[in-house]
Amino acid sequence: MNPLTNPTAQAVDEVLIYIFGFSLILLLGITAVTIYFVIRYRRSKNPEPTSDVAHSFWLEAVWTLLPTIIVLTMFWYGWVNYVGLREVPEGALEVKATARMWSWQFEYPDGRRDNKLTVPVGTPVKVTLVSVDVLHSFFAPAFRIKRDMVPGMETYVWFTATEAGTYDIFCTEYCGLGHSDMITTIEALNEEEYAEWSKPAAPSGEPRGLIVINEQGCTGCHSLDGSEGIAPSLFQLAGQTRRIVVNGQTKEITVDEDYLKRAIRDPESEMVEGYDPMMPPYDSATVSDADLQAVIDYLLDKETEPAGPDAKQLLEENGCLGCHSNDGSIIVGPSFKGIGQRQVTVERDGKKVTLQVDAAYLRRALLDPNGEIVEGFAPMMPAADYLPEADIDTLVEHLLQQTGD
Amino acid sequence: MSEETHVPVPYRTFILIWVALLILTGITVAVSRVDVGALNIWVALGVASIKSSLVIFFFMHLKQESILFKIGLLTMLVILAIFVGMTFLDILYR
Amino acid sequence: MSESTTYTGFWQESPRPGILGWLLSTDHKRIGIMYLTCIISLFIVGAILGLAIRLELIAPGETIMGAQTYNATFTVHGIIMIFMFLIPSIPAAFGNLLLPIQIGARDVSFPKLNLLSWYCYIVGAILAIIAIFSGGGAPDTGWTFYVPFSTQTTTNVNLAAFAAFMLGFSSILTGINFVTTIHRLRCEGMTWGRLPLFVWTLYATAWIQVLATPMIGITLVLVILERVFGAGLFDAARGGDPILFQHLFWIYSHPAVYIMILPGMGVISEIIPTFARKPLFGYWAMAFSSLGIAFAGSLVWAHHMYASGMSDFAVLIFSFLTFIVAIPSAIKVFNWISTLYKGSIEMAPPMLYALAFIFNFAIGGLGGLALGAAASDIHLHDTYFVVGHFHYVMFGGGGFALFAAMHYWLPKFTGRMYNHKVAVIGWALLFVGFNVTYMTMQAVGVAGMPRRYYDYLPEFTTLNQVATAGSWVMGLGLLIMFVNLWRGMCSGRRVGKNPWGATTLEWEVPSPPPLENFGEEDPVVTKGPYNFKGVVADEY
Amino acid sequence: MSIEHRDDTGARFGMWLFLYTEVILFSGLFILYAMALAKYPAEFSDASHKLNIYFGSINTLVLLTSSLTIALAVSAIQMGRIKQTLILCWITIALALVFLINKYFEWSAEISHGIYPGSEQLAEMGPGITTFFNLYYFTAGLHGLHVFIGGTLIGVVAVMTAKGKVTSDRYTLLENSALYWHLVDLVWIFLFPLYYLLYH
Ligand code: HEA
Ligand code: HEA
Ligand code: HEC
Ligand code: CUA
Ligand SMILES: [Cu+2]
Repeated sequence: MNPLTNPTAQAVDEVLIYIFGFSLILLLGITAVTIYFVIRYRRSKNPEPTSDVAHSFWLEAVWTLLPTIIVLTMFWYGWVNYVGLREVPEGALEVKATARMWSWQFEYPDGRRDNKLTVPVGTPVKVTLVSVDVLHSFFAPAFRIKRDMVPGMETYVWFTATEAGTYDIFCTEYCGLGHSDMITTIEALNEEEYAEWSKPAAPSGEPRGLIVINEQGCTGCHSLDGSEGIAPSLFQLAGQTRRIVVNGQTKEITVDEDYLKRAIRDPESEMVEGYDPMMPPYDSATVSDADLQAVIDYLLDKETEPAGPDAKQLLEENGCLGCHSNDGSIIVGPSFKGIGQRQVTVERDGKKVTLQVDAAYLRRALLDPNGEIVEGFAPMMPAADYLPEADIDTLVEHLLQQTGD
Repeated sequence: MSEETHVPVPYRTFILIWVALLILTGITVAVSRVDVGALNIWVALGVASIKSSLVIFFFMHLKQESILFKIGLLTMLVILAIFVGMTFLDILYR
Repeated sequence: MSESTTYTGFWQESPRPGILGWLLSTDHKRIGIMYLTCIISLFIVGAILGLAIRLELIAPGETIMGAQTYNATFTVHGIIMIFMFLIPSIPAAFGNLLLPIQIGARDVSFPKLNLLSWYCYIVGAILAIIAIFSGGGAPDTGWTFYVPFSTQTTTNVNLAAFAAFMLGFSSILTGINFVTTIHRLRCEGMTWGRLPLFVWTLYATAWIQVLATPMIGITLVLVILERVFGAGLFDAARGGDPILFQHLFWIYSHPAVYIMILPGMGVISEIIPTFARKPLFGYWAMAFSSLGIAFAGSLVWAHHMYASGMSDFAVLIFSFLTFIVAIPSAIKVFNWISTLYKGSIEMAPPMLYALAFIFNFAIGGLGGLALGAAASDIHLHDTYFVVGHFHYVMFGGGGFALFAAMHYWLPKFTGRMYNHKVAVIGWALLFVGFNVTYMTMQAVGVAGMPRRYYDYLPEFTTLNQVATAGSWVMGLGLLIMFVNLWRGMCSGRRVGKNPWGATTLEWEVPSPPPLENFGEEDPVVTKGPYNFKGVVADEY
Repeated sequence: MSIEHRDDTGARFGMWLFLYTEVILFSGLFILYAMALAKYPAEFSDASHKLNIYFGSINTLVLLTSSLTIALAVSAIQMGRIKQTLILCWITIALALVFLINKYFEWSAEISHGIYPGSEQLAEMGPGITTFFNLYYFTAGLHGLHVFIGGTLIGVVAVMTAKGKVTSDRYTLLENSALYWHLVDLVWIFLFPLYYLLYH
């Protein structure tokens, strides 16, 4: 817990420090007295008890009253600062957050949607929280704020980012399989960056359908590259056949526009065989008819479009840059600068080996990072084996091109 | 261990209680036809409480039981009231 | 035993020979032993699942199991540890063994009901195990069964919920039995002021069992009905309210945490006087604080819901009441410690466990204060800090109290003594491993790691690895402890009536006690429970 | 060898404790009811009017009367009038059956109107009404189960009385079954106005 200057974190930290401080004193006191008694009055030294007092009104009264006073101060402090967490300051920016299994979506006042929460530094932000399926919870540890997202109910949190940076958002209400993957970030931007960001989105070149798919968090369950998970992949759908269950009967159909419409608007009516009925229906308030059409167009001619994300984006999205820098500095792991031509010394099966970086090595480093540990670093890199093969290729290729300057 | 056996309650008492219960039932049904606003539910609950007291004290012989039984019942009712009442702290002020 | 070296008390004396003599026995001691056996077995299963959880969390990403398996693992771990291990542990096992003897009775009020309650327990446990391996797979809802997830998941929630319902029913029957027994079957001279404090805590616990447990029953039944009929009682779109489920759930499950800790406190209140050779300080304060915890404990359930979307007014009231419950606990801690003052203290294994209990419970309880305060709970709720807190109070408190009880009363019920040196080694490993594991969990929680996370961000790695390493030390300690107790039970040195020089009634009957406990004559009590004048410990 | 120990007061006290647990069991449903009533007062009285008050009232009379007969049965056995005890027990059971049959017809009628938990028609009536009927079915269902159990219990006791195992100085079993039966009555005393008699 590093010291933080934002108002909500300060409110909570004051209380935490107050209670932890008192607790520590009490604990040390109790422990010290116990140890002292146990040593001082041990049987070898004190073979018979030297006091027979079995009660004392005054002592009892003291240790009833004293704790009462202590806990009441704790209660009051906790409550007062809690009220501060609930009262949103005037002029707060309003953002709506929608949670669904297992993705986040933020909707800004100008109607744009994104799966990250981008906010300006120094302005209070009120995040209105809704859930479309089960309970989720919005938790931003850096701001010490948390609130459950309850289907059918609107809740909120507020915070002010006082320093630019990236802060984690976790889902802290258990919501099933992807609960621990339901993580995103708050991007706190300083004035210029925020102004830049708020400009009407430059046409990104991405097809509208893909934008909608990302905004709606479909990729929380569906892959776009053919890998099957808890839901069928949305890769190369045109012309595929599907075994679906309708009213308890299985039949085979070919994927077409109408089928996809039904699959998105009313997923439970026709279930792809072998999957659980967990997909929420998306009505026209959530995905407009035009957007639905865009999604379907996108899904149906996906095969013509190989576009995977580029390497830079992959490094960003997968949190690689949280540990590896591009500029030679060391954050947690080795920097990417010059990695393509480096010689490294690694520990493999307990033995030190020096080798030249090549594609095969990089691939091993991504997929089985703990097999070989670069000298001087801790074995803490998570394996990137969840990425599709194509992305690994892209990354390896990109890294090999990093030649130093 | 002392055995507290009860003197049998005469049939007459029970029949009188039964008549009272029937009359009270008539009253609740009748009252429910009259609009007294939010009071309706409280009247209904009030009459039901009277009826249940009759059942508990006479049919169930609580009147003849020792104080322990009465304290027990009271404890249960207090806890029940806490469970219901304190849930309202949330619902009514949300 | 002096008369005969083959004396085995209630282990042999039975109206029926063989296994049926156990399965159909209505003797409270036999039922207690049957409970203890099952509870310890299930504890070992649950603990191994805990070990598996820690192993999975040794590094980010998948290490030994997938996400679905992980979710099922902590759910089953929680259900076993709470419903099958800790709630019945001390009341059903040691309560049954001791309560009648400590109040000078031959048995509980309803021996047949007692046996029935054991059968409910067994049926519940078996159903829970079937639920893991059948239907749509092991339940993955967390032990809290929160809706709407629990009504939507396709895993085997119905059976698991029904199993928990049966276990609850078993707990209710035990509670009814104990309240009635304590009111009706005290022997001559056993006034309320002479009850051992263990009996007082069982009394308070039994009332919670009677008055709170039905609530979990109906709550779980509603989850099942929801799943079967799809009625929508908790579905906002159909007029339901998911938060109401949480109220119903915690109306039981908060008082339940006091079912888990109160009897443990009773055990500690027996052990400390014995090994300090002094009456317990503040008898009435201890007795009434037990009742106080039981009563006030039923007023605070919504402190689990500060972040749930509940009204702020409710947060105010429930936070206030939460702090009130801390006061009787503080009184108990202070009274235990002042009992040591000017005593003659012997650090026998039960005493070590008792002192470890006080230390662990203090840490867990003080952590509870940080959770009880509204502002700090907002940060800590559903993080590993909560996981740390409840392992401290449940395992460090309830669990250690059970271990203390096993070391204290094993000689009484088997007539044999375990090896003290080995017991101390096991205790030390367990104590150190325990604190390393859970202190670290509290730290990683304060740093912001959410609970029920199969995978975590790299910044939490180091602390998680420390916690995992701690769990191995703890596991080793447990293993040594169990093996030592087992060997002591089978082949330890024989002991007489009263190896510790203790004063409550159970130490006046032979070890192990005979079937009727007190022979022909019912005992007559003439003094308080902790009068050490003239009591000497038997040599062993 | 089992230790014969007789404590009638203890047995009754145990029964009372058990009845407390039953009350708390039902109270879970009553809590849900109270919260929903606070949220949807108008919908609740609408829904209440869809229930048939005649069925409800008749069943109230039936249960009150059965409560009387079983209370009389206890007095009868205390006075050693075994024959009367038996008759009163059988009347009680008969009334329990009448109650259940009545319930069967009431529910069939409602179900045939498409009102039952999870039905589409119910969902169309909107949130408050759905909640009302869900709770109604679950509470009345649980109560019906208790009627069934209570009736069976009294049947068993009646048989034992006929066989002479329950006698004028050993009648705790009958007393406790009667207590259970009164509880069934008590629950209905609240259930009836809460579900059938809400004002429009
Ligand atoms: C044996 C079980 C047990 C016990 C005894 C306790 C005891 C307490 N618990 Fe705990 N608790 C749990 C088991 C238990 N708890 C479980 C299982 C959960 C999580 C459930 C889940 O979500 O899965 C939980 C969660 C939990 C929460 C919710 C956290 C969250 O999810 O956000 C809170 C919040 O208030 C809380 C508070 C307390 C308090 C104030 C006490 C008090 O009773 C503690 C009192 C003790 C002391 C205060 C220490 C001893 C005294 C001294 C050392 C003397 C000095 C003291 C003073 C001067 C005050 N607990
Ligand atoms: C009494 C209760 C109790 C006990 C004793 C334990 C014991 C342990 N628990 Fe448990 N735990 C809970 C109750 C308990 N737990 C509950 C209620 C939850 C919440 C579930 C939920 O979220 O729904 C939980 C959740 C929980 C989590 C959080 C999971 C998550 O949120 O993702 C973790 C993580 O580390 C954990 C770890 C452990 C560990 C390492 C132990 C260790 O103490 C285990 C130590 C034991 C060993 C290391 C094995 C010893 C081996 C033997 C004794 C072998 C002997 C064998 C033979 C003789 C054959 N537990
Ligand atoms: C909670 C997880 C989840 C989310 C979020 C989700 N889906 Fe699905 N989806 C599923 C599952 C599971 C299936 C397979 C079962 C079925 O047919 O409903 C599925 C099926 C589909 C199908 C049919 C696929 C086929 O192969 O026949 C399409 C198309 C689809 N989803 C599109 C989307 C789009 C577009 C989004 C976002 C707007 C989305 N899904 C969001 C879980 C999800
Ligand atoms: Cu969403 Cu956890
Ligand atoms: Cu609690």
